Amino acid sequence: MLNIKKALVPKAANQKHRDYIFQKKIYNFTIIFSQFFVLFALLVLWEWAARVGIINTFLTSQPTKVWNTILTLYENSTLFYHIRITILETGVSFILGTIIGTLIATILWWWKFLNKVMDPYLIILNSLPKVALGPLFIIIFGLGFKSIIAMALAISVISTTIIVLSGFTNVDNNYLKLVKTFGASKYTTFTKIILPASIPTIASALRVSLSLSWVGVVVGEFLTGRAGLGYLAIYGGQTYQMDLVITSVVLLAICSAISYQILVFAEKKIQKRYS
Amino acid sequence: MLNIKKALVPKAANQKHRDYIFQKKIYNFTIIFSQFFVLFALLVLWEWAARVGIINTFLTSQPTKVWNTILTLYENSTLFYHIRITILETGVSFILGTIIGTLIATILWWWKFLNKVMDPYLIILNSLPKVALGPLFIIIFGLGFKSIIAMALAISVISTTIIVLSGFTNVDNNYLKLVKTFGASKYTTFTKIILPASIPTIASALRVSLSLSWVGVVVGEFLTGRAGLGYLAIYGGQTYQMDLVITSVVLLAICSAISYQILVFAEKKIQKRYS
Amino acid sequence: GCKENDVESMPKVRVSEVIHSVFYAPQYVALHKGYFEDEGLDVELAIAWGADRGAAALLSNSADIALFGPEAAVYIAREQTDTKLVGFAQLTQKDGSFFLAREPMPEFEWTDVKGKTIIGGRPGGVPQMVQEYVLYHNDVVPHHDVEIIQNIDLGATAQAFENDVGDFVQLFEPGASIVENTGSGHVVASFGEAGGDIPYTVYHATDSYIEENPDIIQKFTNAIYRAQIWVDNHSAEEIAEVIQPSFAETDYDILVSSVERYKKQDTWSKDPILRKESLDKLQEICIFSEELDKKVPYEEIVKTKFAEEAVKSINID
Amino acid sequence: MAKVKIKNASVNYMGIKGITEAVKNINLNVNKGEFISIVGPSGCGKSTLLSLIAGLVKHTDGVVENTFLRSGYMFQQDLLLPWRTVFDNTILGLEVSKKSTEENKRYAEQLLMSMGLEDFINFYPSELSGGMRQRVALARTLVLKPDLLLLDEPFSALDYQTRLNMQQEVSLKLRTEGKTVILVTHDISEAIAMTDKVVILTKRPGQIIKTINIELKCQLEEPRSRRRASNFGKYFNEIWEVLDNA
Amino acid sequence: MAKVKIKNASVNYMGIKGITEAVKNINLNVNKGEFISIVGPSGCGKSTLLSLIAGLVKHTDGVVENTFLRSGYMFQQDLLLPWRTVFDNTILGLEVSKKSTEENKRYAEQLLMSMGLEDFINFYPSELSGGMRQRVALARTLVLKPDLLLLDEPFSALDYQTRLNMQQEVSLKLRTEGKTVILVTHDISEAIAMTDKVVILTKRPGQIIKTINIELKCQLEEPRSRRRASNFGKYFNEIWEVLDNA
Ligand SMILES: Nc1ncnc2c1ncn2[C@@H]1O[C@H](COP(=O)(O)OP(=O)(O)OP(=O)(O)O)[C@@H](O)[C@H]1O
Ligand SMILES: Nc1ncnc2c1ncn2[C@@H]1O[C@H](COP(=O)(O)OP(=O)(O)OP(=O)(O)O)[C@@H](O)[C@H]1O
Ligand SMILES: [Mg+2]
Ligand SMILES: [Mg+2]
Repeated sequence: MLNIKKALVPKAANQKHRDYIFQKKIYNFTIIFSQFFVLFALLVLWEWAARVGIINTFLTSQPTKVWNTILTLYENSTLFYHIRITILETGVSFILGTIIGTLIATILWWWKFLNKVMDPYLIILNSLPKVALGPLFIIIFGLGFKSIIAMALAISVISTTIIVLSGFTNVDNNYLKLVKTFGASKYTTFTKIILPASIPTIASALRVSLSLSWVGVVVGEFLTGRAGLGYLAIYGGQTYQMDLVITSVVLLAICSAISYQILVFAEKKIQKRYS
Repeated sequence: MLNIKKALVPKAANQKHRDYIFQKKIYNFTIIFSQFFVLFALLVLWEWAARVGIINTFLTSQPTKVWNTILTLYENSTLFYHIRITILETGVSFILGTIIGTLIATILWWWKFLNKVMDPYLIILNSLPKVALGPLFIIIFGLGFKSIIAMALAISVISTTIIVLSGFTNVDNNYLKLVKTFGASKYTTFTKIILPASIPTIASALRVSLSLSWVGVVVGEFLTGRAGLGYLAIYGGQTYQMDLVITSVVLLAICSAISYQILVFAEKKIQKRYS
Repeated sequence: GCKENDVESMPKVRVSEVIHSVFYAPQYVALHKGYFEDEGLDVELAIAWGADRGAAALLSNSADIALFGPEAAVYIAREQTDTKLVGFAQLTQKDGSFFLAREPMPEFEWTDVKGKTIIGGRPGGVPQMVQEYVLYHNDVVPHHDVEIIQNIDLGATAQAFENDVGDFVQLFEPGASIVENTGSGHVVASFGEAGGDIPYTVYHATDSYIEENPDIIQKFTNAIYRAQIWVDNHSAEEIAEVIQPSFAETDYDILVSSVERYKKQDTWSKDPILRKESLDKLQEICIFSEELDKKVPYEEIVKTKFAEEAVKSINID
Repeated sequence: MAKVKIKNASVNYMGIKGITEAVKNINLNVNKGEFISIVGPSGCGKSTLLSLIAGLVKHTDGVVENTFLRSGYMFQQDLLLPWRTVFDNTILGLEVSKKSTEENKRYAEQLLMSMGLEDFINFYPSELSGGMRQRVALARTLVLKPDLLLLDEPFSALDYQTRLNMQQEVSLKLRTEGKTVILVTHDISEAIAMTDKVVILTKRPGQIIKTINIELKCQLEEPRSRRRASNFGKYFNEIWEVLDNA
Repeated sequence: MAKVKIKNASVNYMGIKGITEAVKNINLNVNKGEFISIVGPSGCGKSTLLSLIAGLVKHTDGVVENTFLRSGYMFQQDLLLPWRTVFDNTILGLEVSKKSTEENKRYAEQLLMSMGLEDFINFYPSELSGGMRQRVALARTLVLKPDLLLLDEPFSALDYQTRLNMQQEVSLKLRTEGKTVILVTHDISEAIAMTDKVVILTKRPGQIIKTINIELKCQLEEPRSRRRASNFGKYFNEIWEVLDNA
């Protein structure tokens, strides 16, 4: 027992500390184990229920079928094609959404009067269910890529603007007083203080913007996609291939979770530097 | 001039103060005026462009047509019927969503191990574009009310949980230390400190929950509504009646903006008491 | 004659329709003229917004009876065998969509579309398959002689056409009437006429439900048959008047013109019997579009017993 | 007889990356009625030492005995719950430890009155000044009738004037009630003005470097007159030098 | 010759609900090289008075003249920008006022070195202790070569020991450079230890109630030895009493 501990915890200040670290490690291991166990149990339960016939696989598919669908897509070499399309669309709308949102926020910060005038409209636009506007986008932006991006932007830009603007206005007033004693212009104040001081807020706006971009792209592909995971889902539904629907949902979940994690990681680095 | 000022600003400490208040009032009036003006100008422009034929009213409708549609709906006595249905659904999912979210957050706060195990799943669920799950809800909850509520909950519960849980865990540790010196149990700590101290966070979670409930109900009605503003929008879309689509979008925007304002008002009251 | 109805315990029947459309006029007639009530049924209508979801509603037992095209039952019979969806009463016997061009073309020939662009429906959907079938049998090879846009949501095809996308568009009512009203499109052909008789929309239930509730199915079929008779014997205006409550949001004139158009081309079945020839034709169309490899036996997905019984017991007055 | 006896006690905090030695080799006795203060650089383990005496943390080595019946804590922040009135805040400890009897509630009222808060009983904390809030915090502590009071920089969040006044008030109150007090502070003059014995800790790991008994030449045992004592400055410099070289 | 001359000056803040009289009837002259402190209850308008002198707020009545070339401000918080290094923080004022010449940058480096920060020039503020951060804030102010320094409770956010050390350092630095200083503080002993004249304000609206010239019996003009002066306690009590009755 002692040797196992020593092997697992080579570095420790003393025996008590080793016990402590050992317990921590066991605890962490139990957590990770449980996480995998939950996943595994769900999959097994699903598969079992499907095989025994408790659930109708035509409706809910089953893990092995989903896996086979993924393999088939891979062999068709369409798997990464669809994933790439959706990621590309999401990436473009995410970046555009963040830039546009920050720009609008900048304008509203600069021109307070406009800010006040636009205030109720921002609230209305924010609470407007943008999904209902789908057909309008097709009219304005035509079919395909542009409409999808427009849908995603419609969904993400206002939220981004509101968060970034609140970041701008919440910058500690004392910083503004400080640069005022140096005789700073509005432009200098913005570039030297407001913008860098808001980077943590902008970083957290990114999270919202990212998840809304995913939603927007999926809705956009429902509307007028020719490829991508959202298209796969709606095509699967149209042709009664629930396997395909579930597969694309699973793939979407994986992609968006990964992108989210990357963002959180980047955000932590930024937060560390900027606050 | 002086008399006008006196009439408009009856109470002021002295002449300078009166000038100051007068200017403030003028400024505020200008803002409100501009807000109405923007609205009015947009409507006039829209109507004009439609009449002159710059835009195709089949695609974009026009203000007078929207107004007529509202009147027609009112005369059919279906206007308030649809509004009522949507508000009812939103209300139910908002209340349920908040309760369920808070309950889950409570469980996760209480049982830290579960919290850690569920952590990655919460992230995945949160970043999953729930719109894609629509067909699954129909299978599980059937057509109509239950599926709509399920859709709205799917969209709002995880966010609510995450915000409320972060509220719970961000309660000032010193409060916990304080009740620990009184020998408080976990239950007492939760009811006397954690829960009331998180009320401001919960209140701000409500805002997110509300706007997600609106989105969820609209998406749900798209999916399987028989009535309600979301139904009107999709029905209008399927039957190429853009007037109806725009009308329902406008009504939705108004309803959700009003509900949002009510919430913000209530929130301010709460914030005042609890922080 | 009608059976006695028991007002105390009217069985509740959850019926789901694919979309909410004038295309299903007899159903609304049955509803508003009280035929379901007469039969002693408490019908609750829900909208599935898609045939796939209508089928899913049956399979997941969230609807008792669902109205959709039998192709869904065919696909499901192909995919799995434990639960079968069985069609027992046919509502429409023709495709309900129309073909619109930008200019009036009184001398329209299908070959006129060669080299042009058509806004179609989603791949795998029946309207799209019928379109391809009709084109092919009129010497136009789909996707080869003509470009077909398929990635537009059903709710946005008319708008896209209005917005100068494509040369032709396939539209259902009231879309066709509305687009004609704006003057930017003109109906040049009807897929109902061109495609011939196919079982376009049919009431389905699971085989187990039919087995357990033959009474309900019979009563339901009776009500539908009575409505079909009524519709056949009345003018478009009269029909529009009756179904208006279900289409409160639609302009009355548009409603009349839509009904008129459907009526003129015999869209609605005269009786609820789903005949073998027409199902075969539908399956051929599916096979043609490569969505199906071989036909599913007629008996497996159709039961005409109730429809025949209805036709026998109800006299045309 | 010493009621708190600490012998060679150390406290280590465990962490994955290593052990933090917070305090080390502490030897300290506290008798009934004593007023002791602990000063030392920030992060040297002063709060840890208080927690050790209160039994909130466990010692890693040595012996710790505390035979006081009940100890009451007072923190730097007042930690009043903003959603409770002054009175409800005062009886929080009673509620939590299930002692909110009528009698105890009356005692809470008396305490508040004795601190000049009778008009504010139904006010909310946000309606009070900093000094009043800290007084409510003291009442909340005293209502549980502790015989040992552990004060962890109780006045450092107050502004200067209020701080001086609160030192005066609290000191008088606790001395008349015959409590035993251990006060942690950064403020050397506060330590001298309020307590009779100053324990000076080194940087972390905190060890007792020197204990100074304060014997001021003043008429009254209250901070205000103690500050006027002619040997106040001498003690100040003595402690300052020890701290500066610690 | 007085370089700052304030005669019967008042400052009112306008609000929709009413006027806030911040300071009223202020008469104050400041000569070159003087070290003056302003004490008063919180919210009495001390910061307003500093802003008035710096020209950041306008007086409602009276006359305000300031013939110093340039005044430098130092605040309670250090207000270092967390995303800039120590050096970049120091030259913030230079950058903003478009004076970041090579020469001035060298001067910034020299200043940092003279404050013992040479090893931390490329560190980020989060890597520094509170005292070091406040030193950087001082360097940032001094690099613009102000002849008048306005210090608004510059040390009150620091812990006690650091505060005493900073008083010492800053006082020495500013006296050797021959600056003029106006220090706002709550801390009476800080005022006595650092400045030669203490101006006491009443509650809001702040009016000057008394001005006390400090003449300490000590060898060196530095806070540490000033604190040891035998008449330190006398001044403390005098100011305390004025404040307490204000
Ligand atoms: N729960 C804990 N876990 C790990 N380390 C801790 C914990 N509490 C305190 N420490 C560390 O122990 C040391 C002593 O902390 P303590 O709070 O007792 O110091 P202190 O003298 O009260 O400090 P301050 O003057 O800032 O109040 C510090 O370095 C601190 O970081
Ligand atoms: N910009 C402003 N607008 C309106 N009122 C203000 C403004 N700035 C300060 N005040 C008010 O003027 C009074 C004096 O403020 P000031 O900040 O000068 O006081 P102070 O003595 O520095 O306070 P403290 O001790 O808290 O630093 C306060 O009552 C404050 O609320
Ligand atoms: Mg401490
Ligand atoms: Mg101030």
